[in-house]
Amino acid sequence: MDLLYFAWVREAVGTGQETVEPPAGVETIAALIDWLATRSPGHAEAFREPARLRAAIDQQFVPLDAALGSAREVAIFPPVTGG
Amino acid sequence: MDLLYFAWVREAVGTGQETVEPPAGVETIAALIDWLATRSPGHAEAFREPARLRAAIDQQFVPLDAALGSAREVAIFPPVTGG
Amino acid sequence: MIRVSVDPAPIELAVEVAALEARGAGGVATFTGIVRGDDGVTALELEHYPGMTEASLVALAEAAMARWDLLGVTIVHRVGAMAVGERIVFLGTAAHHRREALDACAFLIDRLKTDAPFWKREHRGGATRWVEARHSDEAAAQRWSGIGD
Amino acid sequence: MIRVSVDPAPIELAVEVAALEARGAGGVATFTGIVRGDDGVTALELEHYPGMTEASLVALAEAAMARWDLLGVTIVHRVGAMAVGERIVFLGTAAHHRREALDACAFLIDRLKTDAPFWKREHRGGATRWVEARHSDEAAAQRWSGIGD
Repeated sequence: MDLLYFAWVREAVGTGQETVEPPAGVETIAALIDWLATRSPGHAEAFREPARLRAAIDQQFVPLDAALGSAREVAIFPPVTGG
Repeated sequence: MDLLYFAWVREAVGTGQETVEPPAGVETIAALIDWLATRSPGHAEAFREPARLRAAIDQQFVPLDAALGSAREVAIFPPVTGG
Repeated sequence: MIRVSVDPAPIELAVEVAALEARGAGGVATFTGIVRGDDGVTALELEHYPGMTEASLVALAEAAMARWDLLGVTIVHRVGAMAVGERIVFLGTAAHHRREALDACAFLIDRLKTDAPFWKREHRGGATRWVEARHSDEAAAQRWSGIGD
Repeated sequence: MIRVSVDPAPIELAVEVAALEARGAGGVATFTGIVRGDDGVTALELEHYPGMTEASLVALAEAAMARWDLLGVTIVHRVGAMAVGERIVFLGTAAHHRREALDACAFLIDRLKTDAPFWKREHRGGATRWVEARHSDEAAAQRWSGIGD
């Protein structure tokens, strides 16, 4: 699964992109976030407060309780601030 | 009293400006319109249907039943169509 | 800052927008009215009431400044003869908040339609016709009636 | 006609407006967002999600075309580094009726704020700070929810 990070999530993790294979049982964005938080101190910093995070699956915004299903690309980022 | 006419009112009267001295008893815009209609065939054409006319006294829009008072400049014209 | 202009020269949109953008606002909203060529119209003429026109546009701009938190209001109305595709009117507002800029811009065009002494005459080849006022314009202007107006 | 652009180059407002005016509409409404220098901000950076950004702006433009009778929708968003006073975003709509153009323009900016993956970082001298999303933006976007949307 390809992961993309943006804004301060990207900065905290230390990269904008990584490929991971989450273990069985990680079936939602929320579970993915909890699992990612365990991968490094930077990940822990980025994923400590899921309420501050938003996500997209295959370039569509989804709520954090969305099932990963057969997602190819998952993006995690702060609430958007364009315009 | 200076009168100004615009758009098709001006064209029907044949001038955009004239100075008149209405007789005693002509105390409102509506009465002025009725009196003006008697002044020439062009005036009659212009002032035949008061419902199609709007007016301003000293450059402020007023309803047709407004008193002329001490008006210096009275304008009569169709409903505005700018913008 | 209020800028009002009634001018037979073509409207210089880029210049007007640049002046609004220079007000230091976060947002600029504009509305531009353009001479439509459909319906057989070949040209348009705008007559107005010199003196009252400018005063009514300044009053309109001041009403917008009083009602919304604006850094700038621009109203430019062309008069005289103009061709299809040319700009008739430009309204622009500058504000820190987008809602203020957009609402004020809508207010300006709705009110200008009923409150400023302009009259349009359409040319269709050799024929001319004074444009009739529309009841929908009265209704649109009424939308903005109320306290503080 | 829909035009969407996400570009690090400065936004050419006159070019964008001219393209909308050329659609033959009676009115063109625009909203331009500008980098504000108050509050100590010296520069702004815009990060985005390539691919998803363009798709979300096209979807937004299509939603506006479906909801209002429009002849053209333009959405241009700048990305990368920009200075105070420069344009961040330009939204423009062309329509026969002013209400359609103005409402659609307000819709575009409200929805863009919540529906397009951009992130702003402010520079204040040497310090940088990611801008926090505002609840008022969510509320503004909700205003447009409903049937046919």
